[in-house]
Amino acid sequence: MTSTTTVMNSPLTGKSSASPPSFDGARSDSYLTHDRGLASWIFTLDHKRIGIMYLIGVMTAFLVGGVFALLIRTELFFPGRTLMDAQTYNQLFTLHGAIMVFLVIIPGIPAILGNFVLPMQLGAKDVAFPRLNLASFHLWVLGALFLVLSMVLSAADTGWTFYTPYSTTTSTAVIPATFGAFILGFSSIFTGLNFIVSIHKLRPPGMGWYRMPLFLWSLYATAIIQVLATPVLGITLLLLIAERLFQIGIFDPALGGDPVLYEHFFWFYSHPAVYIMIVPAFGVISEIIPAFSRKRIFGYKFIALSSLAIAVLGFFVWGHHMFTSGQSVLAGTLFSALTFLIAIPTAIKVFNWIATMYKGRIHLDTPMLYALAFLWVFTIGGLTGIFLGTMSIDVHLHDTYFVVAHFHYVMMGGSITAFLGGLHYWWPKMFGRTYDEKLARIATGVVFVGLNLTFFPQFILGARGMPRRYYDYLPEFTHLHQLSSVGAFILGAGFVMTAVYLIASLRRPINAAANPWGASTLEWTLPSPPPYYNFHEAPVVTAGPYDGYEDLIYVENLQGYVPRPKDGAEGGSGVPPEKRAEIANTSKPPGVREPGVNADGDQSDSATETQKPGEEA
Amino acid sequence: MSQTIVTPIGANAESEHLDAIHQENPHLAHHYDTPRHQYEAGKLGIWIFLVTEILFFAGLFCAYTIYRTERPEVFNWGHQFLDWRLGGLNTIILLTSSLTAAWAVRCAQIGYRRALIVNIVATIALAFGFLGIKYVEYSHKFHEGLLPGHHFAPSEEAWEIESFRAKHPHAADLAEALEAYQASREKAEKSGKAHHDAKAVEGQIAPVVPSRLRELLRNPEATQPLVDIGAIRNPEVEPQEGLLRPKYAHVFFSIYFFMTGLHGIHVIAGIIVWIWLLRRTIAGHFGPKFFGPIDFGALYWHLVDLIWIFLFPLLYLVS
Amino acid sequence: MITYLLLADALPKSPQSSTFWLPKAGSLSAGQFDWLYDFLAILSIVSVVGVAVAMLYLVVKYRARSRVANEIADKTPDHNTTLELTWSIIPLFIVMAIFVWGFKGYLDLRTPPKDALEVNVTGQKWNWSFTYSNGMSDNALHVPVNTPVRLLLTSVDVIHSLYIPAFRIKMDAVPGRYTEMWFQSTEAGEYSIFCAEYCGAGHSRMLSRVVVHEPGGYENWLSEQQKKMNSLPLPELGAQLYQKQGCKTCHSIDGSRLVGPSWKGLFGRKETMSDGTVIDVDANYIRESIAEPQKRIVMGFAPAMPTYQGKLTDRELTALIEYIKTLK
Amino acid sequence: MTNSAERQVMSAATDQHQIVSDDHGYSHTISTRLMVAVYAALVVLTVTTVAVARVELGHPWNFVAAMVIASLKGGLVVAFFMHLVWDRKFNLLLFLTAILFLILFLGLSLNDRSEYQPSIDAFESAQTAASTP
Repeated sequence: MTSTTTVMNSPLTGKSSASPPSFDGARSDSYLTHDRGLASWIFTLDHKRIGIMYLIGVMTAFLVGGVFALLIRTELFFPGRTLMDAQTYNQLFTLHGAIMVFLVIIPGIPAILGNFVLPMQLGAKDVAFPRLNLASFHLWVLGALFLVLSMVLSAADTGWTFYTPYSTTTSTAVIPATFGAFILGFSSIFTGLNFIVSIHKLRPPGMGWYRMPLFLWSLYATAIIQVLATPVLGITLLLLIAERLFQIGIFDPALGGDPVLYEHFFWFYSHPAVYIMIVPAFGVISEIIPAFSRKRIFGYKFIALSSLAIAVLGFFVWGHHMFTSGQSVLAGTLFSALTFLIAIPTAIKVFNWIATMYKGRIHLDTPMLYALAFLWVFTIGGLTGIFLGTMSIDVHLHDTYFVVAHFHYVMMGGSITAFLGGLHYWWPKMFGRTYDEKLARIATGVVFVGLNLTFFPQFILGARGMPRRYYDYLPEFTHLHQLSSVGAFILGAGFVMTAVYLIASLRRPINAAANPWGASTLEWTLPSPPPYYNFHEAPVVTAGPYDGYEDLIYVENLQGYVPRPKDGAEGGSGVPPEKRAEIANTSKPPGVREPGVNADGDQSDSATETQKPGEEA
Repeated sequence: MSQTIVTPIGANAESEHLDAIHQENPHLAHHYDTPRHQYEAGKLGIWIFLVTEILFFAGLFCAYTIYRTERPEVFNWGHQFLDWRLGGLNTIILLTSSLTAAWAVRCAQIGYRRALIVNIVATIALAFGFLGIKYVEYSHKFHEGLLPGHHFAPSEEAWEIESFRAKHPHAADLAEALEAYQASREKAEKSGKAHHDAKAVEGQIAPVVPSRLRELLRNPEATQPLVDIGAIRNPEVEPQEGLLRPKYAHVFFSIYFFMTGLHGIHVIAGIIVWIWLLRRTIAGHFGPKFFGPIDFGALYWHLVDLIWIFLFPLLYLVS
Repeated sequence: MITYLLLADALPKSPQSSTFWLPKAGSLSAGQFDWLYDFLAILSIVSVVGVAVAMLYLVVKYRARSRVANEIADKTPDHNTTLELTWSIIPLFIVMAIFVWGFKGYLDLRTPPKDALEVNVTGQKWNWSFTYSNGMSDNALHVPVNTPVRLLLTSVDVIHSLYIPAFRIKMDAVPGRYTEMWFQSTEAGEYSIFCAEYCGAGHSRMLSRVVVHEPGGYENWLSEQQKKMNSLPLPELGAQLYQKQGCKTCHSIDGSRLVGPSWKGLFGRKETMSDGTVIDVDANYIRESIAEPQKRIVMGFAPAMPTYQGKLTDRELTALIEYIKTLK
Repeated sequence: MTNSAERQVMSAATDQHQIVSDDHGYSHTISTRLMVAVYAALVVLTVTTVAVARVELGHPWNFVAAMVIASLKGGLVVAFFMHLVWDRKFNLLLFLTAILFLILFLGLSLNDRSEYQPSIDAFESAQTAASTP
């Protein structure tokens, strides 16, 4: 896969770079090595570098959040005091919740994988507003610092939901934590805004809405939620801070406020937020399963539109968090009925993924293993959601460990598993290096076992009436808690293993192929790691995102796929002559892009045919 | 073949043309093809940002609506202290600044640089005017102690505050008559005689202010400094029974200050944007080929005006 | 919609199930609940196993030998609208049926019968107190068996949530308003009560119990408590109230300082108030502080005490004062 | 979604030939007369809304009148000053979605609050009853 570039004035560095040498040269001049020095990373406008910086930041936060989780599980190993007193325990589970939700899983897939892959899948050079993208990352760092400030002062002990009047009357540092979440809200809005404009305006010629990869559909749906829901979180947290500072009496009942109104404000954001967490995971799985089954996705339209359906319906259901909070019966009925509507698009996705695997050629590499793990774990998570959506059942199960198990199955089992699958899938593209496949498969198994061992006992605990956020519990629940704590440590071990072999892979030589998995979306037409400008011109798209599997053949020494050479036609450019004419006069397809040279060409003779003369303007 | 295919015929001319466009338009970012493409992307971007602003204020409008429907007496009492004349003047000022903003966009599109500068300066001046009037209103409220939360200690008896007196001119003299009536009633009860002739007086004005508040109002430092005393509930905030004020009257001023304050912050942000645009206009960046930022700055400004258009009747007019 | 309602009624009523999943059922609504829970559990297990088997079967059957073999997947249609519509509509019906069953159960839970026995419940930072019809209050909930009981909940500081797993019911106690819940216990015995809404350091020790009396047992418990209240010497009654009314969570009797001042040696002592005036602690100051705690607070203490106005009878007030006198 | 794609094709196509001509005409310029007219209408509406507010129209009608006038003024600003009339229809769709979600949030919260308001009133009346000995 060659990529020859022409002279162009690179706006990033302001100086025009001479025409870099061809194939291997392009790879040495990748986005990682294009600029040197810390400043070139901190003030970069390149979406790929921003994606990598998000990866480092989010993974550090994930480590901190994970350590807190292990501390909580150790405390709960024995009834009564094991490690810490009640106040510290409350602060720990609040921080575990706040860090995991606001710092890790909401930015998670969109900010890391989305930032890295979206422009490349669009055949674009960058997202629509690169500076806004950088501002989003800096706001993430600022928000994280505020959470650290809250930790340093005296960590908030209100739970990540900050329910009033507890949050307005406790003496712990609630304001830094809420202000941190407020800033992280803007970081999320900017990412969403960027993705919507990019998908609308930067699509290459020929890529209509139904020729877009499903990962972009899911990022589009997520961006809609981020843009429409996060502002309400902003105003809620501002009101909470004002309530603490000036006793404005909106949420504090002693001053005429209404705590249930706070719950409405909070959950109006927080339920769509759980779809911000899971919809990108659907997108990643919709990319992995067809690529590793070597077969076109089944029911593309249904999957694409079901992402949108989930995004829109997500705004009508927030009341199912409040069935036992004093919410009226009428509102409860409305919310419960609408909650069940969301189960349908989710079920469609699962059935379509399984139908994709039917009669495919399935390769069980690590990304596919994570996808299969996702299918099992997410189905359990989704179905237990139906328990909690049923009003009479929720009365018993609300605020018990059943809820804790449900959302960990969906977030931990859903988002984080899909994130790891996506990370392994795009790792060669990100760093140009492959990871140790055997170790990766073992780690996937360990994570899968740890996950189920940690959270399945919690379903039983919850059903038997163990309330959540309990520092101490009745002796009858002991052995289930111990089972769960052991599972938590296995899960932690799985993540440590993953981190070790992934970081170790960074020291390997840059020898990853441009298309190691034989996928047919645009980012795989670029070398690994890709040049800083991605495509010189937008590639012309003539087929769906999952149509090209039979035209790619695996080259052993390259460890990757290349287009199948057509003998005799046009020097093996892979397109029969009659097709070429038909393409040339396509009216300029939507996406408002100029048809232009596609730097991609057949490996054998591309150097001569598309080499640009040096004196290009 | 994978999703992409190779060169359509005659592509070389296209890519030369592409680079030519980039040479002509210095402000055209490398990942856009034409100025129109960059402009439309920017327009879509600013509209999405305006959507987030609308939803940001949605929270406040929701809090307003809920407290208005459930505690109308608080709003009826509270809004008497807002001077609709100042609010009206502010609305006119913001509408004019919207006009000058729209005019600025027109001048940028046509390329009249001097007129563009005049319009931007006018918009900034009007914005400062708006903030000036806001300052007058706020200082008036600070002076009278009509502040949110535990600072809520009206510094004069309810009916002596001039804006209240402006609405109820007869209130003051009624107050003395009522106090005299109360005193005579107590004397009468002591001596066992019934008292029935003063129903009209009592009906118009609420019962007398208890002595405890009178002594609280006397000391000037009733308004404590703004400090995070989340942990310690201040007794003064406990609503005073039997006062002319309804219970939880301070909630009105909480909503008033939060809404107009947040709107004021957006006006200040708007001023900063306009000053930045003014600097770039003077530097000669904007012309018929590149006027995006002016258009988007004006769109944001129109939204700030739009929010005030709804704030004005909701807070100042509705009785 | 009507068809579902008829359908729901026609289904068999649930057997008494104390299955692997759920605690022993102790109330009328628990029976209804267990049946729907078991139905959902079976439905979920069947679905999950179905998905897992389908997934594993496909993986095993269509596993590619190796990448070098370059196998091509066979041509299959990439969408089949009828199939996709069917597996959208069928789950829709199932899910709507579940909604209707859940809604009917919820409606029963939220409409207490008219003649129910009324008990007031007050949630407070870290204990529950139940006030009965004769004004007497206790830390445990005593109810007669087989009679509907209506609980009127409120909280004095933050949101708590009264949760009785054996009866499968839960309702938040929200400060600033009343919320209600009801149940009808079917079996005498003791069931545990938890607080289900996070309320601070003592959230996990805010436990209590429901004592379901045999028929007739409730009435004599009530009268016997009443007699005990009247006959008990004042200091002993005061000591009991100190435990039951939650005074012990904030006032110690061994001199150590908690949220509030310690009662040891309190009576007759000189105390400086927050506004600097010095008073000596006599019966009226204690009586006034119990009714209106915010009025005069000792220097250096937070005004965090809720009012007990109307909660304690006059005899109980004097009993508390007598008890404080004994604490030298 | 597809209709916006078609429209982009047409505008992309028209923009195709524009590349050669000077391409400043890609956004509508509002005429001075229209601007001043819209401004005048807004001022008149402001005066009317103040006047209407002084007239006692009974409970809901005052509020409804004020909102209608405010929406009219808002509509004028959005349609003309913010070019939504001549802009891509997608931007109008965005604005309407924002309003729709505002109404959704407002409506459901208000509906729920007014449903359980009696239990708040009951508590407050019990509170005042208990506190006046």
